[in-house]
This record gives sequence, structure tokens and C-alpha cells, in this order.
Amino acid sequence: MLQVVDLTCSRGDRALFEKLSFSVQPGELLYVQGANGSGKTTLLRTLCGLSQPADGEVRWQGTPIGQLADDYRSQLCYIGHANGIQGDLSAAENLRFGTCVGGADSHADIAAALERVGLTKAARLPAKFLSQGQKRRLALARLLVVTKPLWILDEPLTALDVHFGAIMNERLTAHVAAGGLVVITSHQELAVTGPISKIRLDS
Amino acid sequence: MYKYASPKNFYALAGRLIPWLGTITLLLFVFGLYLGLYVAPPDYQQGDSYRIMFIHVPAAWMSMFIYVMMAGAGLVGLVWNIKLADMLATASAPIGASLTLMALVTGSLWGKPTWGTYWVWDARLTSELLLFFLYMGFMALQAAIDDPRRSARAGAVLALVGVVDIPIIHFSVVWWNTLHQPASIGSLGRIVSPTIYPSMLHPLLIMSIAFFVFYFTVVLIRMRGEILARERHTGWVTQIVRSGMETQGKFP
Amino acid sequence: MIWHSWHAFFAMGGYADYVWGAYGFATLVLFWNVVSAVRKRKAVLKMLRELALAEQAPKETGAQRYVSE
Amino acid sequence: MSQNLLGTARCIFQRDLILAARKPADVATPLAFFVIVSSLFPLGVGPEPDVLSRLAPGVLWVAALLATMLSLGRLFAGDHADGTLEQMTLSPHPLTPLVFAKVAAHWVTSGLLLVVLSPLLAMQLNLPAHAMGTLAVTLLLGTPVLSLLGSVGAALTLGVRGGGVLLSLLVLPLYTPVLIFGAGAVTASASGLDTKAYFSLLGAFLLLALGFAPWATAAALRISLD
Repeated sequence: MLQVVDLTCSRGDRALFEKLSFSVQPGELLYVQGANGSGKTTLLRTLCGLSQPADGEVRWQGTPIGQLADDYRSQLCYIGHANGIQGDLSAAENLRFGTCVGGADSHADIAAALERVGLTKAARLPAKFLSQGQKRRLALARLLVVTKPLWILDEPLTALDVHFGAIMNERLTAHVAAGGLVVITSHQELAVTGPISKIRLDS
Repeated sequence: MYKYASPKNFYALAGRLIPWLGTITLLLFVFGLYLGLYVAPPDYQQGDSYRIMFIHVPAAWMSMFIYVMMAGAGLVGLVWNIKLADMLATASAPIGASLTLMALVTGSLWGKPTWGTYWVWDARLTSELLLFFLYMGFMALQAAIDDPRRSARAGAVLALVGVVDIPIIHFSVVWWNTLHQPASIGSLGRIVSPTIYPSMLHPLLIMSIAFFVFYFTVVLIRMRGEILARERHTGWVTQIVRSGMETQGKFP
Repeated sequence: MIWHSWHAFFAMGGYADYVWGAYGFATLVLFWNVVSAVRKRKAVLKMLRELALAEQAPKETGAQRYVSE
Repeated sequence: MSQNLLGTARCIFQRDLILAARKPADVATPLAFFVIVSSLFPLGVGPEPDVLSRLAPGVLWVAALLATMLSLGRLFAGDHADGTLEQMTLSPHPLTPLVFAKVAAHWVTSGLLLVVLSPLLAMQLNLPAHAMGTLAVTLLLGTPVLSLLGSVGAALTLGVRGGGVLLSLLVLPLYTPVLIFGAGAVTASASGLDTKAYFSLLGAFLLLALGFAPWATAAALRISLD
């Protein structure tokens, strides 16, 4: 269970949100909403442990994530605004590197994952020749090879077309149904069935 | 003790301490200068030029002490996330840098009559010069980062790396210096040997204490500024600002 | 008593330029430290006061009020 | 079975080498700088062989210092911009050894190549033949220290305005011990003196940097990503 207690985050000297508390149970999706600049990305980065909160703490299974360190990160897959894709490596190389750093099985089925996101033909192409949508799909392909309970996704549907948007929604539904946890922001409408809780940051 | 760890209480406490520390500094300086310039006899070799020692040596000592303080405060800020420690590190840097510069300039002015030239790549001056560069780097890094917390933490890491490197730099420079300079050349360090006369030692000690208290006085003034800047969203700072007048501290 | 006259004192045994130069520079540095530290805090206070003023004032009249202060 | 730490570190090391191979210009530029700076000195101080051979150790070492510093920019900047660094920070493995893998790859594509190039430039500057071996060994021991210390500076200045100039201000003072003993060993060797003490000291610096720098760099990276 992911639990947030009295979390306060600020950027520079502007408080983004104060005393935020919520929890996400296994099998639950938390949809974080709010206007641009309301602190959605900062919240997600704080949940990952990338950013330090000004006050309050994030707990995983009851323990502050700062204490868990590596043990927490091994449960977590984060996909942020940046895709983590290096233009001079091929799509397959990028995915292999991503899974390797993410701590996935070294024999993970890269080819199958690339097929699921429709990049089989582009597998050997240097990633700089991929379109925005293709790059996003390549980043999301990590979710298929790295099996982790907690997904933290910042605008995963950006630049995806209808077809792959639907696939992504299906994948989210399946993950939640299997007892996974998802924290997500999205400008697009989510079509996930299952328990969704929502939180708005601008108020 | 813990009561004063909050910025608000520290601000008030510092405001009360500063006049006292300032007075003590002034008295120590007057007494030290009286002993050093008036009472102490001339050196049998260097004549009266050795009197530069009474400011050069304390400045050099303080320049190193302040860097260590900075690194220590940085470590405390980094590990326990204590804002006051961050502010102490940030406030110390300009003082340390200026005292390093003082040590360099006074050392150079002492070098002219002693060695016949303003600049010698003497071990002490060279490592002081490198220390000056380290201070510059610290201040430039902190100035280049806008977010106060990131700025403090980055500075702390740099100061820690620097503090590990300072003894190595110093030792390297000493070694390098003994290789390149014949040993006969007079080192500034010679004068601060165990055989120093009490009439010369006393002013040196008094001046050193004066510099020490001076540092604490100025660092408190600077920290008060830092506290106001970083705590500006808290109620008590808003109150100070609203009242338009300083009520917390009497020192300007 | 080691100095026979004020003149001898200021002459510093012929090293006047170096000794007084060093002490002069040291005084300058110490002075700068105090002045810049005090000024820094005053500048922060001034900035905060202006900030508070800008936030207090209604948006339309904010500029006018700033000027008249 | 998930990927172990060693496997992940190797992954990062190999990736950086592959990237360097695909963008040879990035690797070549600091090397070209090394060559050009060394070649400028004869033009500046005159072509007298005696003067040049006296200056050679210092010139070569200062040029190596500056060339390494130039190459530090690419150490983290690309990964920072494209988000790879975030992923590395969120890896289930501790960041310090992963950072070490990156620095090792950086050294292979900068310092090691300087070592290879150095005899050529030493000849150009009329360094005695028997000192060339010493030059190569000191560079072999010293350039890893430059990469390690440099990585701290590179991590601290990530995404900071004026990062390049700032980096040199942070890193160059820290480099001085390596410069003193690196160039000192070559000078000693050229005049037929024993160099054992220099080598032990450079070795000690290397061990110290190996123990301390990756940790500081990892801390600095976390701060820069905050």
C-alpha cells in the first residue's frame, strides 16, 4: 500500500500543495488531476523519491520510502515526461537498456514487448528517427517487460493515437485487476474499468 | 538548546548576541593591535616587517577554519536537513573568501621585504591561492542555482569534496615547493615556531581570537539576512516586514 | 617602550609601506565584511517590504501606489 | 531472476561505449584539443629543443587536464536531458556503483586515449625517450582521478546556467595534486631521478578518489534531479 501523509511540496518559494494525505491500495488506480502547474509532476516525482518534499512523508507498506531506498525502487516503475530514450541507440537497444536499469529479467522478451507496442519494424532503427508517438510507445513498453506492482505514470497517453491509447487503457485495467497499484496523470480521458479514485490538486 | 534551532528563535537570539560579540571583537582588536604594534619589539632578522604576521597568520588560520566550518555545516544540513546549518555554510563563504584574500595580500606584502618580491610560489601562499579558488567555486555554484534548497545541498557536497582535498592540496604544494625551492629561503612559517618570544606570541594569540570572534559576529549578521530571505513565507517574518520596523534586534 | 616617537612608529623601521599597506588592506576587508553583511540583511528586508506592498495593493492601483511610496 | 547489480553496471558501461563509438566526434574533440594545445606551446615559447623538453611535462599534463575537463560535459548532460538519468536514479540498485560504471566508460573514451596519444606529443615537445614511459604511466594513474573528480563537478553543474565555465572553476583547483605529482614524476624521470614515490602517491590519490568520488557524484546527481 502506498500512503501519503501530510505531504507539502514547494517549487522555489511557492507552495504547490500543502498537507496532502491519501493512500492507494493494491488493485486501485489513483487519477491525479489538476491544471498545468498545480504540482502533478512534482507529486509524482515525490512519490518516486526523486524529489524531496518540504514536509510530510511517503510510505510504502507502512515504512517511509527514504528508509526503504532500493527495496522501494525495486517495486516501482516510473515513466515521466522524458522518455528516457537515447536517439543514437536503436529501439530494441533502448528497451533492453531500460529493462536492465529497471532491474528486470535479463532474458526479458524484448521482441514480444516491441510487437505489443507496434514497433517490431522499427526495432533496429536509431530512436532519433522515431515519431513522438513511437517514442512514447517505446517508453511504455518498459511496463510490459518490467513486472512491478507500483506504476507511477506522468501523462502516459500523450502522443498516443486512438488504437494504442485503447491498448494502454486495457493494460492499466489488467494491471489493476491483477492487484497492481497505479498513480497516473492524464489530459486524455481514462477508460479504465475497476476501482478508480481521483484527487484534484488545484483547490 | 533545541529551542534555538528554530530559525525564528535563532533570529532573535542572534539579534541579541551581535552587539555583545561586536563589542568583544572591537576590544580584542584594540588590545591585540596595541600589543602587536606598540609593545612587541622588532624581530632581530626582519625588523618591523614581521608585524604583518599579526594579521596574516590569523587570516590564514581563519580561512582554513571557516572552510572546515562550511563543510561541517554542509554535512549537518545534508544529513539532518537542518536549515540553519545550510544558512551557516552559505553565510560563511564570503567571509572565508575575503579572509583568504586578506591572507594572500598581506602575505604578498610581507614577502616583498622578506624575499624581495611580491609573489613567491611559497607553499603557504600557493595553497592559500588554491583555497581562494575553492571558495570562489563554492560561491559561484551557490549563486548559479536559484532554488535555495538545491543550492544549499549542492554547495554542501562541493564543500565536502573540497575539505577532503584541502589537506592533499596543501601537502602536494608543500612537497612541490620543497622540490623547486632551495630550503634556504625563509618561509613565513619560520616565525611561528615554538621558540617564538612571548612578546610576539601574545599579540598573535589575541589577534587570532579577535578574528575568530569577528567571524562569528559577521556570520550571525549574514545568517539573519539569510533567515529572512528563506523564511519569508512564515508568519513571523511577515510580521517583521509588516511592522516596517525592526523590533527583534537592536543591532542595525 | 620601543617606539621613541610617533614618527618612528609610523615609519615602522623603514617598512612603513608594507606594514601599513597590509594593515590598511586588512582594515578594508574587515570593514567590507561588516558593511556587506548589514547591507545584505537590509536589502532582504527592503525587498520583502516591497513584495508585501505589491501583494497588498489592488491590481489596478498597485503600480500607482508603488510609485507614490 | 532479476538483473543483478554487476549486470546492470556492465549494461551501463557497454551502453556508454556503444554511444561513444556511434558519436566518434564527441570523443575526438577533446583529443584534438589536447593535440592543438600542446602544439601551440612551441609556437608561443619558441622552438628551442632544450626549452621545450623542460616545459614538456607541465605542458602535456596541463593540456590533459583541460582536455579531460572539456569532455566532462557529455558525461551526464545527454542522459539528464532525455530522462535516462531519472531511470538510473530509480533503479533498484544503489546509484554509486552505477555512477562508477559511467565514469569508467568516460575514462576509457577520454583518459585512456590521452595515454595512447601522449608519446606522439612528447616527441613533438622533445621529451627524452626514457621519460615517455613515465609520462604514460602517470597519465594512466592520474587521468582516472581526473574523470572521478570531474564527475562530481559535472553532476553538481547539471542543468545549471553557465555550467561549462562553472565546472572548470569547481574542478580545476581539485585537480592540482594530480598535476603536481603527474608532471613532477615526468620531470624527475627526464632528469634521471627516481619516480617510485610519485607513482605511489598517484596510486594513493586514485584509491582515495575511487572510494570517495562516486559516492559524492551519486549524491550530487540526486540533488540535481530534485
